[in-house]
Amino acid sequence: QTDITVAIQLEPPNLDPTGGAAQAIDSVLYSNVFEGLTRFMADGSVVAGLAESWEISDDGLTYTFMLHDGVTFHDGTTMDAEDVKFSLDRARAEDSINAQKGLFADIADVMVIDPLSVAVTLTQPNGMFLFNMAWGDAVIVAPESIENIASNPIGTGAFAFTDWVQGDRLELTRNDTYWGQPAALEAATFRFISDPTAAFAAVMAEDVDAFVGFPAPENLPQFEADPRFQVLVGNTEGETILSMNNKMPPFDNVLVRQAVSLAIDRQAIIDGAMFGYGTPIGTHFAPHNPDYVDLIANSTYNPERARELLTEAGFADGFATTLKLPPPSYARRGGEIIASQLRAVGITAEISNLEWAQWIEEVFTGKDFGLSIVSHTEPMDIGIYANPEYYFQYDNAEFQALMVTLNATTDPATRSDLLAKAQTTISEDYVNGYLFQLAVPTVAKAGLNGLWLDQPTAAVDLTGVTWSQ
Amino acid sequence: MIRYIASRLLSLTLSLIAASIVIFAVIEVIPGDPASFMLGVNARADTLAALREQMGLNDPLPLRYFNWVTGMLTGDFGTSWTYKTPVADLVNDRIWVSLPLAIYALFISTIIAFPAGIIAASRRGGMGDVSIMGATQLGVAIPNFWFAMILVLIFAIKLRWFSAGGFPGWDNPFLALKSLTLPAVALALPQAAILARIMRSSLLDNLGEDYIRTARAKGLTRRQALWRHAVRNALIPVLTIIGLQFSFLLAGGIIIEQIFFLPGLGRLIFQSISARDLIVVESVVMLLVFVVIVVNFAVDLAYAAVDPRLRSRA
Amino acid sequence: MKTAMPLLQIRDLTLTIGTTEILHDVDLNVQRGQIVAITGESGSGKSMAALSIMGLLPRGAHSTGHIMLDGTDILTTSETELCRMRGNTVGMVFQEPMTALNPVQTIGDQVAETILIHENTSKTQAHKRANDMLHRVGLNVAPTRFPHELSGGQRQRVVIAMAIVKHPKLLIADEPTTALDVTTQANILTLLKDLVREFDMGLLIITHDLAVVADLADHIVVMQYGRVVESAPTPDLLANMRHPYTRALFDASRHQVDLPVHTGGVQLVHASHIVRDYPAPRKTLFGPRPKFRALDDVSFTIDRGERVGLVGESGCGKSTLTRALLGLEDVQGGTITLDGAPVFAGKKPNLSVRRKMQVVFQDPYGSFNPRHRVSRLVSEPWHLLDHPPDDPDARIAAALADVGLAASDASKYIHEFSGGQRQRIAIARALIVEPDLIIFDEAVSALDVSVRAQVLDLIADLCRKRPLAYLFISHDLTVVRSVTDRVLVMKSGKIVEQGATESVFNSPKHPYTQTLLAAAPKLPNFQEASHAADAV
Amino acid sequence: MSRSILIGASLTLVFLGLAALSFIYTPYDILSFDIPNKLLRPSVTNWLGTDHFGRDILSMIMLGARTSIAVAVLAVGIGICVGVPLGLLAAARRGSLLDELIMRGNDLVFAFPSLVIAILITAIFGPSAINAIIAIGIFNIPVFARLSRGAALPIWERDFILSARVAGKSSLRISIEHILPNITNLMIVQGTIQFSLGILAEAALSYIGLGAQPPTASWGRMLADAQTLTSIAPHTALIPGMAIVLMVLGLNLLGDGLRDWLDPRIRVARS
Ligand SMILES: Nc1ncnc2c1ncn2[C@@H]1O[C@H](COP(=O)(O)OP(=O)(O)OP(=O)(O)O)[C@@H](O)[C@H]1O
Ligand SMILES: Nc1ncnc2c1ncn2[C@@H]1O[C@H](COP(=O)(O)OP(=O)(O)OP(=O)(O)O)[C@@H](O)[C@H]1O
Ligand SMILES: [Mg+2]
Ligand SMILES: [Mg+2]
Repeated sequence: QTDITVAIQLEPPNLDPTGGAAQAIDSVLYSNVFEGLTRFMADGSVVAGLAESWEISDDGLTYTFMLHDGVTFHDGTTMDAEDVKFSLDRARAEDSINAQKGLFADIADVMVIDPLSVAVTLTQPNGMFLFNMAWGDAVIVAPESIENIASNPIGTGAFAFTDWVQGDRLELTRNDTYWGQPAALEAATFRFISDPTAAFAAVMAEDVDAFVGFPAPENLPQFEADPRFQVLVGNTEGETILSMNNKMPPFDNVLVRQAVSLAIDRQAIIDGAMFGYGTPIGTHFAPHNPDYVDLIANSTYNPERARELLTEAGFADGFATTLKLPPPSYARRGGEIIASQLRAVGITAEISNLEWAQWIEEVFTGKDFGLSIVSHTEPMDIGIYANPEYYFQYDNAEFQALMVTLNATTDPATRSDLLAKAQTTISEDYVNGYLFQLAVPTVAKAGLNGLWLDQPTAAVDLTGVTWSQ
Repeated sequence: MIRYIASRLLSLTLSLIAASIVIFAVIEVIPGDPASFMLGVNARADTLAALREQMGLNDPLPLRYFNWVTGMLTGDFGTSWTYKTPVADLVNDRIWVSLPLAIYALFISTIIAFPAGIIAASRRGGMGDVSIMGATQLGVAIPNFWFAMILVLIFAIKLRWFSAGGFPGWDNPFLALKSLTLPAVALALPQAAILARIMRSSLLDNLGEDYIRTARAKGLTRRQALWRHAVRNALIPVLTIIGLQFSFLLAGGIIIEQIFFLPGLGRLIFQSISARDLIVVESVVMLLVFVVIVVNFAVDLAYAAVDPRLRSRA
Repeated sequence: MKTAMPLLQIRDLTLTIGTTEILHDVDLNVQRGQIVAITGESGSGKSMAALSIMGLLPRGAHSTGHIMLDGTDILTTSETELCRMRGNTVGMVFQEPMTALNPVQTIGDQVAETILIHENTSKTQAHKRANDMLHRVGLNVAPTRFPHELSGGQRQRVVIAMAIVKHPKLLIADEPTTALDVTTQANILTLLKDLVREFDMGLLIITHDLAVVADLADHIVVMQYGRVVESAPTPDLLANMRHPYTRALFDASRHQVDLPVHTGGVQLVHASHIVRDYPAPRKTLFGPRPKFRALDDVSFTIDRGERVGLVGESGCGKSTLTRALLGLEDVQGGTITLDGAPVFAGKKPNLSVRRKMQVVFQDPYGSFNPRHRVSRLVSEPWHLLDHPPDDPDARIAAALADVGLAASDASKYIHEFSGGQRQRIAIARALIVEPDLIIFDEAVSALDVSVRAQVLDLIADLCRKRPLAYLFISHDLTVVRSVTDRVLVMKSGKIVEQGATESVFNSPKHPYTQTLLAAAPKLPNFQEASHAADAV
Repeated sequence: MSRSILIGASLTLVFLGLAALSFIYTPYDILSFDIPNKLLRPSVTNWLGTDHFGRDILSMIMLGARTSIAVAVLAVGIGICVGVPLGLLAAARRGSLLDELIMRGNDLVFAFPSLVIAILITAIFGPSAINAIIAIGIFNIPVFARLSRGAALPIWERDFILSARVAGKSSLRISIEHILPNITNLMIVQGTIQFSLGILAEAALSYIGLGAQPPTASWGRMLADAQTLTSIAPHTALIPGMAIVLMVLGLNLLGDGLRDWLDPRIRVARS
């Protein structure tokens, strides 16, 4: 077998990774069709991509990238420094619709030196710059094909886009003129199945070869028991948290936030909502990251103490609040469990289930919520706690200063210390209830090798996938 | 006849205008800003504004309605905000799933319902009647999504006769029909139950009419009187139901399309509603309403073919 | 005359449906070329007897005895054989021509079907014979027409053509003319008589109209409660009437009402030049709506205490006139006044005028809300009064007593009463506000002869108690003749003749009145009949 | 009283009874979860087993019956309270502009795909039982309007209406006094049928997450929650499915039986 059918939950709304926030765009296209100057590997490390190498000036303000020679886009045009300048300038332009415009905020200027080298000047040193350039939102696109990129994506990757039957599937074929190691698979089809029942049925009926991000963890034991399938349970960058509106009473009171955190039985949530899949966390940081600090003890399940804390805070009779939930089952099921646990300590959380659009409008933009559950899947995103405008509205000057220092620091050891400090601060401030690191289950047919286990970024990288036998 | 058609056409047009106003009014008040939804969590205000401008969300409502309607009249249904492709293309892709599915389901429901209704009516009160009517009672009571779940469990997962869902395209018509079979059955059975009941009661009404007695007095057997005289008269109410069912099947497959992950119109609407892709929602709902109204019109014409009284009244 | 074996011979026919016995020991013979009439009150089992012969009894029917038709016993013959006989040996014509035909098939097809079922001929051949038969029954329209394109009389001809196209030996006709106009009825009856002579068929005709019976039949069978109470050749039966029920039946239909004389009075109703238009369906999409004129320049008067009759064919505008008189609908031209005040005053009904008139309708079953008790039904017109009376129960009891019902009936529901009783209740309802004028719109047409006689007597009685003016609408000329002082004859929305009842009936001036009177079947006198019997 | 009335009424009564009982008693409290005891098969302690949160399914069915019945009854109520007056009005003013408007309005509502509109409504106003009631109720209005108009028209032709008009009664009064009582049977029968359709519609809306919100129990949501569990714990999907089928079946049998029983033509023939 030289082709593959991979199912993922969500269909990309369009195919422009530089113009939309939807993760599904990256899931399908990242590394397969589009590449950036640097790229993520399966373990989350950042390595060279289209840039063969780079030099960083001593003040840390200028990055000079040397590009691979002989790279062409799928339409046959060459990829050179002009395309890099075009892509970066387009992403940071005034009228840019790039969803991660912040990644480019520090760029002062992009200068073409010769067709294979380009210099990027920053306004301030940024320890994360190479990391930022690995994001799917920073891939290199060409001015020739930019017009129709949303429906006909043309990149430099090992697969070329061929067809998209909206609502059903998207097809890729191998790029035989790929500049790097060519893919083993000749063709790949992505199917989009969000309904958990349909997902189960599709895998069971062997309609798909692999399902990345299988939506129903309760069915995984069945696949594990079935010799036709293999189950890979990997880590994601998704810290799943019970977010609290830090500016809205009573959550502006740290005692209340602590009480909520202690009222939650993480294990029950992981068992009940995720059927055991997921790693408990005590702060907003991925456990598989070397800089992770285990702070679970700060919020061990203790409903008696939670009730005491509430009394101390003046809410002996409890209070009522809202719990607004986006569609994924970790949120919907987790929400029901949390509501029931909170009810046990006297807090009435009224559940409302929202579609993503409404969640973004009401919770994320409108900040009209008491509690919510969401998985923050962006890699290394503890920086959001430095933004008092961010939806949970944590406003701590000390923490903000800490982040400024961190951004300007490039020394790894110092960075580790600073990150540990940051993790401890938010954990002890009980900014949010930290639940678990989202697991990403992949169900694949036996004999399929080379799929990513973890999800350092949203991607179904097929370039290294092979069938055994 | 021409006058009849003309007056029906006039009321058809008025209905379409009324429907378009209702649809536009209803859909424009949906909360949820499509621009911010598309751009997601980290969108910045200026980016949002740029997208809003680009999508024409800043025009006054009447102008937007006018543009929408005139666009539709010229075959331009606008461009999907999320898919970035013309809605007409999206619909064109999806209709080749939903339309065949609806026709297939209607076909199944009709070939089950007609014989069942006729047998039940001709053996009124007998064992056949009682068991068929019992089965239809059950058929009406079973929610089609539950039935679909059970069908998938049995025929796709356990027996693996059919695929659990998805649609391979019409390149291979056999595979395409095969993949539509389970969904069509799930949709058709409750409809067949309803249709069989209507067929039976309509036939019984007609069998009680004087003209059946006249036909019997001519020497027709009970069976001949049923087939030659009662069935055609009984078709009149049945046609209405078939028309209604067709419209229902076209749109009502939403849940079924979801369960079998078929890329049909129903799923398009469902996704578009979640994505606040208003242009798509508006246009597809309008299309469905259009189909319903046109089907009703066609049913009216079919009446005239079956019933000469209507033909000459016109 | 004694022939060997009658065409149809029914012996000891007993029929039960479920647990009720419908027919008991019925005996009946029909010879070739003979017309036998079955008569009797509604529900006496006439239709069931006919259906037994056809073998088309309703479900659950069980019959014993013998029905020998042309040498075959229907009751023991298989269904397949019966199908072969129906239409071939025996044909049947039903009462209701409006529903007896399949609405979605052409008349030609329906007649040809009888041939095609029984014979192995070509379609064209069958259609040709069907067309000939349609011509023979006097139908001169294209055989490609659909039933709804024909009038009632024309449809009945189609049904007859269908029944006799195979020249059956026996034709059964169940009330073949009840739904038709007098003139059409006369034509159909003549046609049937001619066909019997021409084809030498036996004809078994069922009718409750004794005038028709006497005029047409060679032999009469009288039924009551599922039994044959008398059966004899027509002249013999008319002369002797051995059974009291037969006598009662004939007495009732010849019943003469003893109407008190009307002495003349001041004018009560004045209708001048009334025009009533109904909008007709549009001919073109946007053109003006055409009009159908249901009342065309109608003028007449009714004096206090005067009894006026209104006769005319179905659809001539009688009921329309009723509604206009009652002020229920506005008229497009002319004026109607009651005691000088207009009956229709704008949208709001003119209550002071309304309370001087009441109405009694034809259908004793449809005239009452089945969910209300009699007391409420009867007292409904009190709505016209400014205050309801202080002693409602006594008033209701009095009104019921006036029409011969008991005060205790006030608490019953309408379904507990027979047709005649219902009509009495309708009259009680009309009387309760002591109106000056009552309109009887076909008030006795739906009643059996004997019941009708009682109700007519009741009306005459009421006239004796107090001066009561009424407009009596009927298509039955005999009845109108017996209860009115003056008569109006109406045709197509116009009054074509009016005058004192006796003079109009004795010397009609207008040709239409003349045809109407000629077409009405007349019951012979006992004397004449017995003379005729003597002569045989 | 026919067999179908008996079966239908007993099924309906069982569910009405369960719903009523749930106000004072359920075997377990469904608000507190018992996750270690999830997905238990039916047993002596939990007669119908437990769900994925360890809740007692029998208790859920009882409370779900309450939700289904409440939503369906209120939706039918909307249909009757708005639809019947509209239908009576249209019948009373037969052929007028008002009649035409009402009937065209009905056709228009019928032309809309009901499930899509229900989804839209809940998308606009947020998912909740109230919005489900409104969404289902809207589509009940034309059903009752058309039916009551259709039933009222022949009654308007009857002579007793003419008598009432001769008695000077206004058409409003006639509609209430004479027409309404004579179409009540028909409305009761149709109400039963719409009630069962309401149960199905509520289940469908809840199934796609647009009906009553947790922690309120609902059969449709139980099915949705159970749909991935069908192969590991089939009872979680079978039991709520059967509850829907039996309740709807009961109501339909009851409706059909009542129709036959109340139909005066048939009743006359029987007596
Ligand atoms: N299908 C039936 N089931 C039970 N009883 C019936 C049925 N049809 C008629 N009957 C009863 O049989 C009796 C005779 O009815 P039939 O129709 O023969 O009367 P009829 O003399 O023809 O009356 P009419 O003059 O009103 O036509 C009546 O009491 C009637 O109620
Ligand atoms: N509402 C109406 N709209 C249109 N035409 C009508 C209406 N009512 C009556 N007509 C027509 O007016 C004419 C007179 O009808 P009307 O009911 O007064 O006749 P009738 O003499 O009472 O007949 P019958 O003896 O059958 O009761 C008929 O041709 C009828 O079709
Ligand atoms: Mg009869
Ligand atoms: Mg009349």
